[in-house]
Amino acid sequence: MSYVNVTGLARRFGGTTVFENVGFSLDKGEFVTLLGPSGCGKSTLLRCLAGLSRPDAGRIVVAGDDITDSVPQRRGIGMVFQNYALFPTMTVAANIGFGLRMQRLPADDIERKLATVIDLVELRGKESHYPHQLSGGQRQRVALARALVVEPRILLLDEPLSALDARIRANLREQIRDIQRRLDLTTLFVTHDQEEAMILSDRIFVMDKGKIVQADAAETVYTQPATEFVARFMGSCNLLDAAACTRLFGHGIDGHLAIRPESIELLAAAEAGADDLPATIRQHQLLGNVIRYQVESRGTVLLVDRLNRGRDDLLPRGSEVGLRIRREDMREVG
Amino acid sequence: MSYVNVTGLARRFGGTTVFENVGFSLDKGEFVTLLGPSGCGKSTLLRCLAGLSRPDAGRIVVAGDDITDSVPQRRGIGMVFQNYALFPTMTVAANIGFGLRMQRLPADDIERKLATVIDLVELRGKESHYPHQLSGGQRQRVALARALVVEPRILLLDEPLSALDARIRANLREQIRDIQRRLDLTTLFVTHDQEEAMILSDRIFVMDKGKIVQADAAETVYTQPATEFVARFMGSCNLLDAAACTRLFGHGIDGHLAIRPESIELLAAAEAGADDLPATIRQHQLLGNVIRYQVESRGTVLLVDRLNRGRDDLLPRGSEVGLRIRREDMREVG
Amino acid sequence: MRADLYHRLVVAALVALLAVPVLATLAYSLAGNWGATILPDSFSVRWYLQLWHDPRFLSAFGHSLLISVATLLLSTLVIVPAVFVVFYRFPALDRTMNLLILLPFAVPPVVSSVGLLQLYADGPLPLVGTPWILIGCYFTIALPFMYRTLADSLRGMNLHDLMDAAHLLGASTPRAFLLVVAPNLRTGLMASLFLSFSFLLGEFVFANILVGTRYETLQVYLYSVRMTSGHFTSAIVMSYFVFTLVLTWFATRLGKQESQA
Amino acid sequence: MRADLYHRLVVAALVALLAVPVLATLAYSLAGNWGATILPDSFSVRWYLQLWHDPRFLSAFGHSLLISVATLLLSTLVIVPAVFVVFYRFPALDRTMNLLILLPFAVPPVVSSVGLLQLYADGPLPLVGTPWILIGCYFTIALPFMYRTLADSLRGMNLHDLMDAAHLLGASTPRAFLLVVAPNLRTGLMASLFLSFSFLLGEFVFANILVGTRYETLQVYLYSVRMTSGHFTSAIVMSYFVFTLVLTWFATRLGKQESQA
Repeated sequence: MSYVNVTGLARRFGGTTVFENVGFSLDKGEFVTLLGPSGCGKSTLLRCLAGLSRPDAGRIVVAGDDITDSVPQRRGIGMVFQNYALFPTMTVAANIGFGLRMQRLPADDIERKLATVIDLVELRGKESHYPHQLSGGQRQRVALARALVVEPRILLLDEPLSALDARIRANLREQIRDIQRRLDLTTLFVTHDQEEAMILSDRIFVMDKGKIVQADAAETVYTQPATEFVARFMGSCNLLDAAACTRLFGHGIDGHLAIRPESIELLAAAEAGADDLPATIRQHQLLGNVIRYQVESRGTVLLVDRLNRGRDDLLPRGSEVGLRIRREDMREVG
Repeated sequence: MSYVNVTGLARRFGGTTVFENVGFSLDKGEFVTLLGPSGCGKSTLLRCLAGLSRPDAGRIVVAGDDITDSVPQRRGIGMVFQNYALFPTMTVAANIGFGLRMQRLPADDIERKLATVIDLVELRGKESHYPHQLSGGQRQRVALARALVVEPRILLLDEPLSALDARIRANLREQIRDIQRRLDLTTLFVTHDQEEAMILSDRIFVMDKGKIVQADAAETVYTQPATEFVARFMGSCNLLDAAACTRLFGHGIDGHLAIRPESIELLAAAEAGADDLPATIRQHQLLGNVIRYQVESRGTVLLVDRLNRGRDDLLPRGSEVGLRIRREDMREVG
Repeated sequence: MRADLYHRLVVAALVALLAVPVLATLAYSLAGNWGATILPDSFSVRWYLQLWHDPRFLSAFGHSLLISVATLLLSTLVIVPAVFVVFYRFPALDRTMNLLILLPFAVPPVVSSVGLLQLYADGPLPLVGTPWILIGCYFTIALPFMYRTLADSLRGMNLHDLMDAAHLLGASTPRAFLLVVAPNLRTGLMASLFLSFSFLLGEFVFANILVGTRYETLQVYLYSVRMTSGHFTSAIVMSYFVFTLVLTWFATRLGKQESQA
Repeated sequence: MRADLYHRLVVAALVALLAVPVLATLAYSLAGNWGATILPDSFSVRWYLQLWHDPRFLSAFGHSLLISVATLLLSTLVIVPAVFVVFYRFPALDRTMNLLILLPFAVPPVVSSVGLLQLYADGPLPLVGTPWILIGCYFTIALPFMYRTLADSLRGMNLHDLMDAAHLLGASTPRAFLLVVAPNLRTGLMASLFLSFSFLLGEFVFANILVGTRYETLQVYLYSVRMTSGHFTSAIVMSYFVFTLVLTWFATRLGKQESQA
């Protein structure tokens, strides 16, 4: 039996369906990312779990306890918002202690818990600052501490990093994951950033148009996308239709064939064997640590990624090369 | 003689110096990116070129013509702003034609030029729309057309893509580069995004604290960073101090040694030769097309990038490996 | 659900508080006779006819319109360039302006008109008793409305980027202002003009103390007839109310057209 | 540079336009005697002493303070919850409210007070002549100021996210409002209270028509003494002006403290 069980959840606004028949379960201590483009319904799903939006159908069970109709106050769910949602007229300490004061805990319990969580998020010394005196990263750490200090059963994170700079985002990402592991906290993280999802998650739920289209470990979602949408959304992908397949491999398929650019090996024409595809370099783009080649083979242009190992390694435009693609790196998608 | 020559340019606000003694030249038709973190002075430099900010010292010469003291109206410089700066009460056609009307061209000249540029930026059919009816990408194309139609001698782009979504950004990026090549337009592009800079530019000027610290082709800036700042700013980098160098290679250095994660080769322990470093895998992170390993060798943790080629290829935590680093991929930086 | 009901009640109470007097006045103005009964005995429009045929009323109305329109013309000519200059060249002045425009608002009309009476009753500028002094006064009343609204409009656009873009495309500062900035101010300007207009049309204290019957305005007239028949004054109230409603509706419609254009 | 000079002139002219009458009045109020000379012959503060020892003035001032403070208390109690309800539960109502609050502002005081005179002179609620009718009236005057300012404050915060965060941390809606939202409204509330206060203190038409000398307020008193010595009335004007300045300064300081806290 899983820690969190969601079954048949649906939410409609007026005439339009945001999502329908959504079901999943989370294990205790699992870090799961809900990944999808904006407007796919992921935030609304999160709000339904928190009780901030009422589902039109379905059940939400946490630790054997049906909370579908509970008020947000009694769900034991913590949430961190994209825009921090800190209380502007309260100090850092007052913000973090708000939930404890609502529980009417004795003052020294509050003090003790505050001290622990402030150390956890490394905000010692900032207790009497106001939110507007903090940087974006510090604010989000206050919001995290405020959600953690009441010891929620589930932590929901609604794009908590998207308002931050790249460098701070990377740091805070690590910190969140680290704290989550230490507290063994069941966490559902919402984002539209596939890199963030892959780095952080035990499992990724990919959402598209109100449906969870794939729910797997990060590696699996990336290397074995269930649908064309997933293949496209998770990084770059060569998607070949039946005609291109026939030209390249001599047999057609239903749907599309997905091949990741980094799984194709570029060989010098001399090294290429009978099973390899003959091809010509058309263009290259320096992406930083990776060079992305556009390679044409039998009338189809494929993207091929190669590590950037200096000038001598670069294949000039027009070079004749061989492409080696392993059978297990090709994947048929719907 | 270059097309654009800037010498000894300086700008101060009150007591603080934004930049000082900045000099560079651009060739006709060159696409150059001014890359740097926010606050490094790159936007102010652009505004000085446009005549929107007055330099305190220095000269700006375009095609042999000293424009340092010209008003913006007479510089023949086009500019695209981050926030589009479209005229909200004018249609797309009126926005684009604004500069032509200021030149008091005859109506059919205006018509003809409008038609050409509207085709160029693929906005046919949107002529009578207002800016608020367009998407972000369309708005920026209108802004681009408005700057292009008056046939400027230099085109300045001030972070034109940073307000756009990732997908639209990639498309518009290609389109700008394509148009710039077709018109052979001398272009100075300002951004804080190193990937954007590398993909687009003939040359990159890296700016740090009011100085141009490196001005080279994208590949050179990436593989041969002139300073520690450049090495850090252009993607991930292993930066080793003298102590780490001595431990790893037996000899110290002045400053730091920069080694890109993708230039280090990971070998099975058996394959490693005497020149390779013995190392242990500590952790790995799936970044999408690349897997980033944290590898420890002789007490130093190094990042090593490898293409993501499926599960079998993955090196588990604790594996003993060899690291092969070519001499030419190590670079001493100040 | 109980919380919801409470919320609805608060809102309903607020609306009723504002609507009841209007409805009662309407009934009274249309009543031919209203004795001891709860509802009037008969209805008639004769109070309205009487009002709209009174030449003194019509001339006072004309005076008021003239003064208000003149004031608003003057204000527009002064304030539109001034607010542009403040925002484009001296943005630091905006704080000062925000305090300054509160002053004529905070000093009550009775007090400042008494002050003005001292200054302009005779001496080099004997303006008291002429419409000119009202136009000057009303200018300071219209100033806060117009400055605030126009300042909001300017704050809402990227003034500097728009001006920079226009400059780079070859426009001089005045042309850039006229072609790029001014059209953006139109909606805000219209809204503040309508608001100022209805406020000026309703101004009594300055008009009464500074000019009085020497150039009778609408409010001075209305004040002087306030003790005649209650039905007649109710007709005045309702006429005014309808006039205001029409103005407001017109202003709203104009605003909508703008935002669709 | 020439453009700059022009800009500076426009601004200077605007400031002068507002400052000159104030300075002239100050000089007049301090003049012991002012004959045919350009500057007065002597200076004295006797007009100020006379004003501040007049028991009728002091009682009128007291009445005004009482009515204004009562109005503002009532307004705060009604409007603060109402505006929260509008923004939190019925955001669509904000448009309606924005029109509604303009009505009492657009119908001129003479007209509406004449209307109210009909309604409340006798009948079931004979309020005319009592301070109660003024409190009711002034409530509708304070409403627009307070609603607008509070609405701006609410628009400026993430009301729904803040309420959601507070709910998830265990707070009920009333507690979340009191602990999280209300403290954010304090600055805006204070500013609008000060503005309303100085406006209400300066209100004349309603006070004069609806209550008159039966419960004399400050403005009615000032109006009745407007024809006595010009120096005396100048002293009134300057006293009032200083009072307003002090209030404004106080309000600004309070606002600053808030934003630093």
